[in-house]
Amino acid sequence: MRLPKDSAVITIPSQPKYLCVVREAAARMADMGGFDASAVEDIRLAVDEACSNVIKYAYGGDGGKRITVRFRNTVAGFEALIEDSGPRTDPACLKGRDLDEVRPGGLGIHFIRRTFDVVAFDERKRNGNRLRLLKYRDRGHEDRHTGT
Amino acid sequence: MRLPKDSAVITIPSQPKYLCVVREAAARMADMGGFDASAVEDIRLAVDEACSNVIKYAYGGDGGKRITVRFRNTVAGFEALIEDSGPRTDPACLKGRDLDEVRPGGLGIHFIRRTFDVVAFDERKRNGNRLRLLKYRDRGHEDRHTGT
Amino acid sequence: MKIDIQEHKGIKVFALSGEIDMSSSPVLRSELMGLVSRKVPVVFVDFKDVSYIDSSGIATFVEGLKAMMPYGGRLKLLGVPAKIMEIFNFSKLDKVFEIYGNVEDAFKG
Amino acid sequence: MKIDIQEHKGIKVFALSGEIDMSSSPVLRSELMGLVSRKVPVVFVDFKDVSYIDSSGIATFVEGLKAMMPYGGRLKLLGVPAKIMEIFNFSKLDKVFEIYGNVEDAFKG
Ligand SMILES: Nc1ncnc2c1ncn2[C@@H]1O[C@H](COP(=O)(O)OP(=O)(O)O)[C@@H](O)[C@H]1O
Ligand SMILES: Nc1ncnc2c1ncn2[C@@H]1O[C@H](COP(=O)(O)OP(=O)(O)O)[C@@H](O)[C@H]1O
Repeated sequence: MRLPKDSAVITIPSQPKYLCVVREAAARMADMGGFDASAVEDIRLAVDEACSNVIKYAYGGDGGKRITVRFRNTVAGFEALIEDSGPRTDPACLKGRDLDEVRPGGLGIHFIRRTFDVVAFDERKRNGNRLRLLKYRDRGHEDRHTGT
Repeated sequence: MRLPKDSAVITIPSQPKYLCVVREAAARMADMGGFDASAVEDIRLAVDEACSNVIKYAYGGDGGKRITVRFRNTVAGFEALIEDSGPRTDPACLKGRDLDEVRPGGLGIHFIRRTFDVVAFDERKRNGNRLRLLKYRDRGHEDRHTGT
Repeated sequence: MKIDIQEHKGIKVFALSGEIDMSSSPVLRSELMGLVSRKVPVVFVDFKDVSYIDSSGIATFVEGLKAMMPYGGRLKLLGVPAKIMEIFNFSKLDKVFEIYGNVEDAFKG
Repeated sequence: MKIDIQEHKGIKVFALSGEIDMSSSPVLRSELMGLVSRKVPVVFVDFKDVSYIDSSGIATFVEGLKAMMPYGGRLKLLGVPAKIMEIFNFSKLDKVFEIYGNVEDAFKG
């Protein structure tokens, strides 16, 4: 994938210990994009959850693969593209648990959807998956925080 | 360049506002590599200075280029490779000011050399530059903090 | 993440600090389940210095709580920072866990 | 980085917080040189909440100090965190700048 202007890209091994590098970058990019402290923390968590799920489900725990995350602030908002080389994910599988049924797990997807307005796989990606996460910017911030 | 196992890679636009993403990643990787808090801060600063110099000198302030930084913890220590696509740098140019001659500037190189044991351009790189920074690990840490 | 296991008037207190994520929660899990397997009646978890928690961290506490129920053990969370409380609220877990302001409140509660 | 310009008994205090780097030091520079161009006789810079400074930040203060010398102005740094003090020491700038513990010390000094 060509690198759009004004985007930052990170590639990490598919191991939990590297997740802190990606979520910190997500937070820094969101802060740079003009999101407030609370939204920055929401984005940090949601990006982390999406990458955790790649390790768990797309790679089945295999630590020898890679995850690439592309961050970008645009006029529309903050975008993170999360790429893996695992088998094609059926979007219908991305289902959190019923929040009234208390059991371990099933929260990650809720955290992702709570924060991001768009959560969708890029159908054009041939091998592996590219999950697109987009959080719209508040109208009032548009002029101040976009572009270079 | 092929991606070695257990390395993280970041690419940013050649603009000062993105430096925080790179230096934070450097700090996280150094922490993960078992370096103590003081060494982690030294590494954060030194990597930042090296990237600042790429923006200033290799790119002459052009914000439309890219910087790629590859981080890796090995048995030897913490390594950062800083790549740009600017004209070939003469290593002899990397000279800080005499610390007794007080004037603005000329400290970055000192901060880099103070922290890293190896500071050298990779001669094999054909286009642009690849600066290799390596900080050796204390012997005592070797067993605890390397590999996966 | 760092786990500092303390005691307050005979009660085990897990004083956690730093980030609880997919890489650190297995450590937390084994410490917590260690106490639970010995049927420790009350466990306090101090969140005061926790800067971050993800769903794997939350899952660890849900698992601990569920494992304590059969023997009537109590898991009390305290000093939960506002941003983390928001996560418990959103997940409807604020009603499932006993959550207190500080160690004294947890002791009385 | 945030710059909070305060006054302490008639003296301008730059209370800085966050990270001073190549992206924020131009802002700091223009604020500092603004005072210097008006020949303000004494400027305090409070480093207490500065979490990071790079060589471009240090250069800004060297430039400010040099610009104040011709008119006998004084630039006093205070509340410098240990890790940042180490950078001033290493750069041999601890002898060039007037460095104080807190605003009261700077006032007396
Ligand atoms: N990247 C992914 N690839 C395949 N399946 C996924 C992926 N992410 C999530 N899922 C599916 O969605 C479910 C819910 O995910 P999540 O809410 O993160 O909870 P948990 O991982 O704790 O089960 C998972 O159990 C899994 O079946
Ligand atoms: N990446 C680079 N490419 C070319 N020249 C460089 C590079 N990095 C440093 N230099 C040279 O080394 C000198 C010292 O750099 P540094 O200590 O960072 O101080 P400063 O940038 O403040 O002058 C610079 O003035 C420049 O001439």
